[in-house]
Amino acid sequence: METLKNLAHNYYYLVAVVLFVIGMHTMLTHSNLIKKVIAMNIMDTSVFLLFVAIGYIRGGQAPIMRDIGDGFYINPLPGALILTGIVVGVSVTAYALSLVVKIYRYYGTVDADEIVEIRSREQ
Amino acid sequence: MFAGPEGVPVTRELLHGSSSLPVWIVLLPLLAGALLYLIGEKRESLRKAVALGASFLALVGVAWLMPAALAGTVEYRLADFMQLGLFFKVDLVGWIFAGLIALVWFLAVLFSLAYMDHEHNRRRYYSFLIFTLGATLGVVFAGDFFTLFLFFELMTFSSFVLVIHEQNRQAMEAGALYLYLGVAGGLALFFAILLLYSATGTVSIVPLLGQLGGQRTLIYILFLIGFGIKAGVVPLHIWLPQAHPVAPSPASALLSGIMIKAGAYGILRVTLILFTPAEHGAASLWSYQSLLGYILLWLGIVTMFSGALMALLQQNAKRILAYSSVSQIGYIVMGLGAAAYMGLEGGMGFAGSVYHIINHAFFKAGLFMIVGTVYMLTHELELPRLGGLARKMPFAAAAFLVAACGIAGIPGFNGYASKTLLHDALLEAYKHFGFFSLYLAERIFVVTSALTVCYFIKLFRGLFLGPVPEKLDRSYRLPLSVRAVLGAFSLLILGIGLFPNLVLEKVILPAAHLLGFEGYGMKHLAHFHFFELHPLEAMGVVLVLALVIYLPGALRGWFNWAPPRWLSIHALLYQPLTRLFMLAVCRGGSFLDLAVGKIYDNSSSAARLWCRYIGDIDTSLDRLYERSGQVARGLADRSNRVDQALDEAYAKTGRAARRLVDRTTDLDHALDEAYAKTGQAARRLVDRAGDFDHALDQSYETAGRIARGLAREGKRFDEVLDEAYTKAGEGARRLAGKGREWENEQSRLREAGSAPSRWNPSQWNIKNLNFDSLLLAAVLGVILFIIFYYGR
Amino acid sequence: MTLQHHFPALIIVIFLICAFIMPLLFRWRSTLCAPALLLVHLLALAMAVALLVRLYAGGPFYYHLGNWAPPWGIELKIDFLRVYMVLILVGLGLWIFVYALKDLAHELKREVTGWYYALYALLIGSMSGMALTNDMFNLFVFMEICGIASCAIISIKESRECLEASFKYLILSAMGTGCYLMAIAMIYMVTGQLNFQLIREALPAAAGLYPNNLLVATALIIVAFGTKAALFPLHVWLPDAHASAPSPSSAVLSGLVIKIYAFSLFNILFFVFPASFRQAVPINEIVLWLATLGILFGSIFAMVQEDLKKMLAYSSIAQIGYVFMGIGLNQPTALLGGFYHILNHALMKGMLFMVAGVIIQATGRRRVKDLNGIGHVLPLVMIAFTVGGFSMIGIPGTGGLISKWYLAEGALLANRLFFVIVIVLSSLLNAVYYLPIIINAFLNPYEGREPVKPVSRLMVGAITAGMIAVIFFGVYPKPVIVFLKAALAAVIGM
Amino acid sequence: MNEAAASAVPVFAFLFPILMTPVIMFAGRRSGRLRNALALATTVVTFLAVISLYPRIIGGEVIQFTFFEILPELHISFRVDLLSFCLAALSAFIWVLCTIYSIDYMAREHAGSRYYPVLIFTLGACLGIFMAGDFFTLFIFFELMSLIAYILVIHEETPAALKAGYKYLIMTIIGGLALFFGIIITFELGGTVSLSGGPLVQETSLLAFLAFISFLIGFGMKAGIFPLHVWLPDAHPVAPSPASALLSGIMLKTGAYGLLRVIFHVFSVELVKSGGWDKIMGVIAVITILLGSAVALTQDDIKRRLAYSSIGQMGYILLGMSILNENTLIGDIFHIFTHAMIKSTLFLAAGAIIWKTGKRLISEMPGIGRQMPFTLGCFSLAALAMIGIPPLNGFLSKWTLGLGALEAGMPFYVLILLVSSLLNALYYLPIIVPAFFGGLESDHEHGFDIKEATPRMLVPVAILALGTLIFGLLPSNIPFDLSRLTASYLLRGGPF
Repeated sequence: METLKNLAHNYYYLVAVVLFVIGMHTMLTHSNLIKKVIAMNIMDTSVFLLFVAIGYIRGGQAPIMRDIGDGFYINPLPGALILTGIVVGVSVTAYALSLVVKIYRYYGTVDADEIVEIRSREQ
Repeated sequence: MFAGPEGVPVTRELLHGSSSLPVWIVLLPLLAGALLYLIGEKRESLRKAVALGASFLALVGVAWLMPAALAGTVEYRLADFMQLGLFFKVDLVGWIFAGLIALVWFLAVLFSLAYMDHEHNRRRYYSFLIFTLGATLGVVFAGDFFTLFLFFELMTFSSFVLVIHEQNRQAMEAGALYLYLGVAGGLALFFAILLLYSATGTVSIVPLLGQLGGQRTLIYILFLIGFGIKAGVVPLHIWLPQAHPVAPSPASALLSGIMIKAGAYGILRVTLILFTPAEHGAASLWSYQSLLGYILLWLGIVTMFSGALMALLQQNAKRILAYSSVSQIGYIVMGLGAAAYMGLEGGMGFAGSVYHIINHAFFKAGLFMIVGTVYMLTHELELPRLGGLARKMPFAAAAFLVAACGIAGIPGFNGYASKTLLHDALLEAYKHFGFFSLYLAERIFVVTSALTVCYFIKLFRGLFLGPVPEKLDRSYRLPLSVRAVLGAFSLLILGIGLFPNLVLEKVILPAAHLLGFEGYGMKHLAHFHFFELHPLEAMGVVLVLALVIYLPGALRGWFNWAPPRWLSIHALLYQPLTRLFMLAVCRGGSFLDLAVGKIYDNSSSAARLWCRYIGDIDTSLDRLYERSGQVARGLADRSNRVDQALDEAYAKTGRAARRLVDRTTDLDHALDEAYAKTGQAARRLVDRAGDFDHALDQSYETAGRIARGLAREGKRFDEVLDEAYTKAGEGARRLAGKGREWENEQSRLREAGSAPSRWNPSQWNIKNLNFDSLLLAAVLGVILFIIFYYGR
Repeated sequence: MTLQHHFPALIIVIFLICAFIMPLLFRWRSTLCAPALLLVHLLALAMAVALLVRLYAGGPFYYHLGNWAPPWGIELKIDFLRVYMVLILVGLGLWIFVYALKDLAHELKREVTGWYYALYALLIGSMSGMALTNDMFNLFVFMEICGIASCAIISIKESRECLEASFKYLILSAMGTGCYLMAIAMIYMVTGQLNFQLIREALPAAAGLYPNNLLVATALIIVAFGTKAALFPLHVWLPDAHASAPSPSSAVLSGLVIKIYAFSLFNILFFVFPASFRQAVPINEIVLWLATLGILFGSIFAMVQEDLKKMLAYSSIAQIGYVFMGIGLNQPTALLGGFYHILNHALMKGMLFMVAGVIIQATGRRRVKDLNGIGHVLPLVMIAFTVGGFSMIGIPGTGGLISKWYLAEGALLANRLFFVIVIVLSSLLNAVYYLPIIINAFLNPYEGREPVKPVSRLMVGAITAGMIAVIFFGVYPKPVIVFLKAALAAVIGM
Repeated sequence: MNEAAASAVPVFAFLFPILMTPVIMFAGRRSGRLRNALALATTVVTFLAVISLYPRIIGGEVIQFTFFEILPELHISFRVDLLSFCLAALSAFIWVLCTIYSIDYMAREHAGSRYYPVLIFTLGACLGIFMAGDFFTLFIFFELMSLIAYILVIHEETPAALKAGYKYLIMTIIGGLALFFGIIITFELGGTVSLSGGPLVQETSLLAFLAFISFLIGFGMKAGIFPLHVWLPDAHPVAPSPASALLSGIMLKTGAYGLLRVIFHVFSVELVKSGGWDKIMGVIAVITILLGSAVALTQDDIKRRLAYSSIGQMGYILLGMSILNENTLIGDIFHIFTHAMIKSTLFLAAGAIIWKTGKRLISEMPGIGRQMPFTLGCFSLAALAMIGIPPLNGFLSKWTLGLGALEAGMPFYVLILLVSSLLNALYYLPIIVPAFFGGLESDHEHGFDIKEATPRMLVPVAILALGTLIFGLLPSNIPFDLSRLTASYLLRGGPF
């Protein structure tokens, strides 16, 4: 019961882990390169979510341009970090996609299995 | 630490003179040997002159030493040569040998002048002949065992060249045997000397029995082997009957007459000096020496008997002589054994031995040279093919007769004297201890002597009596030098034979005194009467016995019986041993070596194989991926089905939507109609009411038309959408089908084992990505597990 | 606030700025690009040296970016080891760049050269950042930059192999950084800090309250850096990536990039986690055993390779194992060996890849089998290869021996005899695959009809310089060793 | 005299050849004659330099010089004591002769401009080994020499040579690694690897034992002792004859030298004995002796036979080390001299035969002694020395070794020595006897013209052969005295 309560309390953990595992699973099982990129993003996102979640305090406020006195304030740092992280993630995604495009130009497919097939046929 | 190059004389004692003369006597022939080699092939007379001169000078030098040797000893030490220092010491025993050596050598060189004229490669022959003289003199001049060993080895190697002079197959084989046994003997000596040195800290030839400690038996056996090989003591004699006959006759004469005596000399030095207690009274030591003497005595008996027996059975003249040498060395060894057996009383045995050494040198050298002369002139040595030469070369026959009488021990010839002494020594031992075995030994001695007579009768008959074979029926002329040499030998034999006491008293007795013999035997010796009834009687017995043996033997042809080869000690003992040894060494060694090499090879190839296996891990990882790929494919299939279901759901939704739209259209129609009706009603109203109403009606109509158009457009859009959905669903289904087909194709290919690129996993970049991610996850899992395991 | 004060940041920033300018400059005056980048390298090198001087004068110090103090701002830490890394990065980066100047002309299309320079600057800059930063998240950012840049300098040669390899690399490294980010989150969750030092201070308390978080974070960190630095079972991306890349890229990737991740792992293990934590959890053991496996299997895999560059790449896996072994042994002398090996391996592997590049360029051959007699046509280059190979094996007079010496001594001091045997054995394995190449290269006749293309002197010069350096650091390693000893003494107390 | 100046000569001695290597290499491009002259001059100068140390060394001086600290506690340092001097002088001497010999021998071979620099460099490395002041320096030069010598081994570049060379190389590297292992353990246990202090390891332990085994493997690999000998019979015969002479004559000795240093400087006699390690060496030595001799018996290729013989002879040296008393040590060191001279003579003479007639197989050689009497004469002298015939030097070393073995109460070892001597006789005599006396005279009535090799090849052979006689016989026997001094120096720290 305690565990369940803990779990319920820290549900964002669970969500993040589930997302992470989904990403991982996708990465493992799909041969479509685009899907892999997406999986990568899902994994990133799970971490971002976790990060943001832990920075959030129920009832707190963002300490932006306002004096909040003695009340809770939300740590702005995770948010800032995640922004950076997202930017980085986007650039990686963009780069990965550009690679996929290039690969598609060579093989006419984005499916890893088919690429392998094509290559093995060439040899 | 760094001593000067020159020798340092040892301290002078009253009787111990110091002179470098022995060194020069040894060195002179060694240098002359080298010089002879340098003289070259062509200058024949110079070579002869140098050889003769060198041997003569050596003889003179030895003679020069005589007074000093009689007076005491002459010593000279070359300190630091060969680290341990070389030590030369001439005492009377050594001098006797040296004199003998120098004399016989000189005669042999003289004989060679004529004999070798017919032989090839004279340069080498003379060179090594003279060189060997130096080495042999070195052996007897050596003052310690170390020096003795040095010259002993030199002698072995230089005389080897003399043995194989003929260089035919027989000579080479005999030479090889001689050489290897010589080397083995040398090694035994080496070991013995080493043991001696480590036990006592000295290698001097002085009584040391008390200090030898527990290894004395081993030392003695090793010495006995080392010297015994050279001396030809049974069963180490096997090289002798092979090597002596094949050498050129003068060399054979030296080998048989002198060099085997070097072995005897060694045995003498070891048994009678080294293995003697340093002081009187140590009873256990004396009994030990006596035991050694007993063994030695029996060795001598066995040697003399078997040698004589074998000699009797030979057909080759030189072979007979060679076996005779074995037999005679047996006498000598027996005498030494008797001397050691009796301890300080053993003067008789010693005297007999030394006397016999002297005598044997003369008559055996003479005999070989006579046979050599025969060979030189007839080129034949096999008795059946010889005969009747007494008429052709009477001088040789006479000389032979003299020498044969000498060796047979006929009174009046030299052999008689020594054999008598030896016989007396044996009898004395028997009388002293009274063992039956010694009585037996004495009987064997007599029989052997008889056998000796027998084989010389056989030899003489074979060479000189009977009809002359046709091939040899021509006149022969003996060269002058040959006559001189043979004459000299005959004179020596006769001289000693007629005046036996002269040699005995002049040199042998002082030598015996030198070795410390005393007691009754020595007194007896001092006034020994050779020509009295008792010894003559013994000789008579021998002669009678010889006739008893020879006559039936010759008539029945016993002596022509050639013992089968397998019976020989060579075939019985040595060949199997050698073969076993070589087999063990060669096969064993090679096997081990190959095995080690193979282990290396195998381990390296195994390692390579291992690497290949490990390298295959990549490949198998790939296979693993394939399986995971199949799983993934299955997963994908299932998700595909979900897709289809979704498709269907969409399609149904679409249909439902269409139906919905249909109904909306109906509603629209209905509305339209309603509007129209309302319009009509309104028109009717306007008709009734006026223009305003008409305008309103028109606007309504327009709006209605627009609305209808809209509705129609919406319907068409819906149809298009529907169609698209259907088509998309079909396409998806088709794609899925194709995918399945391709996968079937793939799996078929895979099953057929023709999946082409399996062997180069690194080419599968992208495909591996799945697996790599799996790996990453797995590693993460493992590390998590470990960390949690330990972290909690 | 003099300019000198900003040197730590400037080292990173000038590279980043340069990276931005480079494509533009290339459009404008393409000939200026190379000198500009060279200049930047030299500038950075000078600044690093200046930092070193300052270190000697005043000991380690911190630099706050934008003058924001931690916990808010990003902090750079300058101590001996970090400056050592920066010196290696910039110095060897310069060296490889000199080689790249000529090599690229053969491997790349001319239009993309400017981009290549940009990426190169980005790479060196981000690595310098990784070396200097004292902030977890900042490290993450630099890691990502570095990851993208290193993928990009592979894929810039748009062959299929390069594209595929870099895609694979990218995905895996993204997963690695993903793991790292997760770890940061975990740690941040319980400590609320991102600065190394502050985390270190906060960790003991946090570890008592939330052990699970920390344990998971630790595992994630090992996996993350293991992936990036090609620790043994996570090395899968490396052979393709390093083998297919243009030679200068291979040199910089094998020589520098994987090392900086190893260094970062060292930093985190030793400066973030308190020593008690390292004792409680067998992190070092894990690293050590993985390194051992890497050392052995890397060599074994290398043995069966047919492609020269692939062989060198596998060899890198083995060599990075030495560095990790130094870290894993948790022993000052072994660490010394590991750090010295960073320099050594950077030098020799960089040189070997350059040699491979020259061979491929001159003869078009890249299969190990085809290298027979190559020593006759490219003597100097193959001598350099020989020296490199010897260094790999650990022949005296080359740097490889020295690092092995310290590693082995460290293993002995740590009472781990087994690892000495591993080191010795791996030398043997190295011998087995390097020596045949050398022998065949010099003793078999060269069988080739096509003429050998001339090789630029600059490239050969760079290789020769590397060879001399390898020998120098083998013959006279004392200054570096003394430096490292002092540095390690300062940071972990030897 | 300060340290640097005092050590100028030894440093010059080993540095000079190394520095001359490139000069010779470049000279070789200009003219072969110049190259040969330079190579010869280098060896001669080196030899003179080494010899010039004699008065100082014999005066009890130990010349030490530390170049620089390569690592903390690890130096490049040099140290010349009696043992170093013995081996350095010996190797420089043999090198001079082999270089003279090479001039004509290599004139027919290819790649002379590779051969000479390598030859000279190997000299430098060898001297470096012998003059090294600590194990680290020793190790460096050891590896240098091993690797460079590889070029000598494969000089012919035939497939057989390459195969043998590869084997050599791999084994050498294994040996080097073992050495490395040993040195590192020593360093760990003793804190330094310098030769100048007392024993570095004070007590037996597993680590110490491992170090010993590693050293045994490392140096034993070079010395060709039993299970590590497999490279030797392949590598030595395929090298050019002067190189074989050096490989067998000198380079094997580096292993023996290393082992001596290990026994006396890393451990101590007491330690070795208390650990029972001498037994290990003894067993290995016995097997090595018997195996080398036995397998030599079955070889028909003359150089292979000589190579196996080398294995057996190295066994003698190891045997001496396993007994470890003064006499065996004297014997050991003297046997190093002895074997170097004998084996060089044999290889050079065999080289002359091969060079002149192209015959390598012993079964083809009957009668060759009449064709080349001088060469075969020298060969015979050396072979007899190897068998241990007095008054040649081989006898003396066997005598001393045997004496030591008996003093230690191990007549069994003497028996082994004797059996091996007999085997030596069994495989050397069938070379020389048929060479002079074999082949029936009638078959070659006029067939034997004297066809000797050139004087430049004969003179070194003659000098070496004469050496076997002189150093066995003559009273002021410098090698023996040096051995004696060295042995007491090693055992007691100084003869003076």
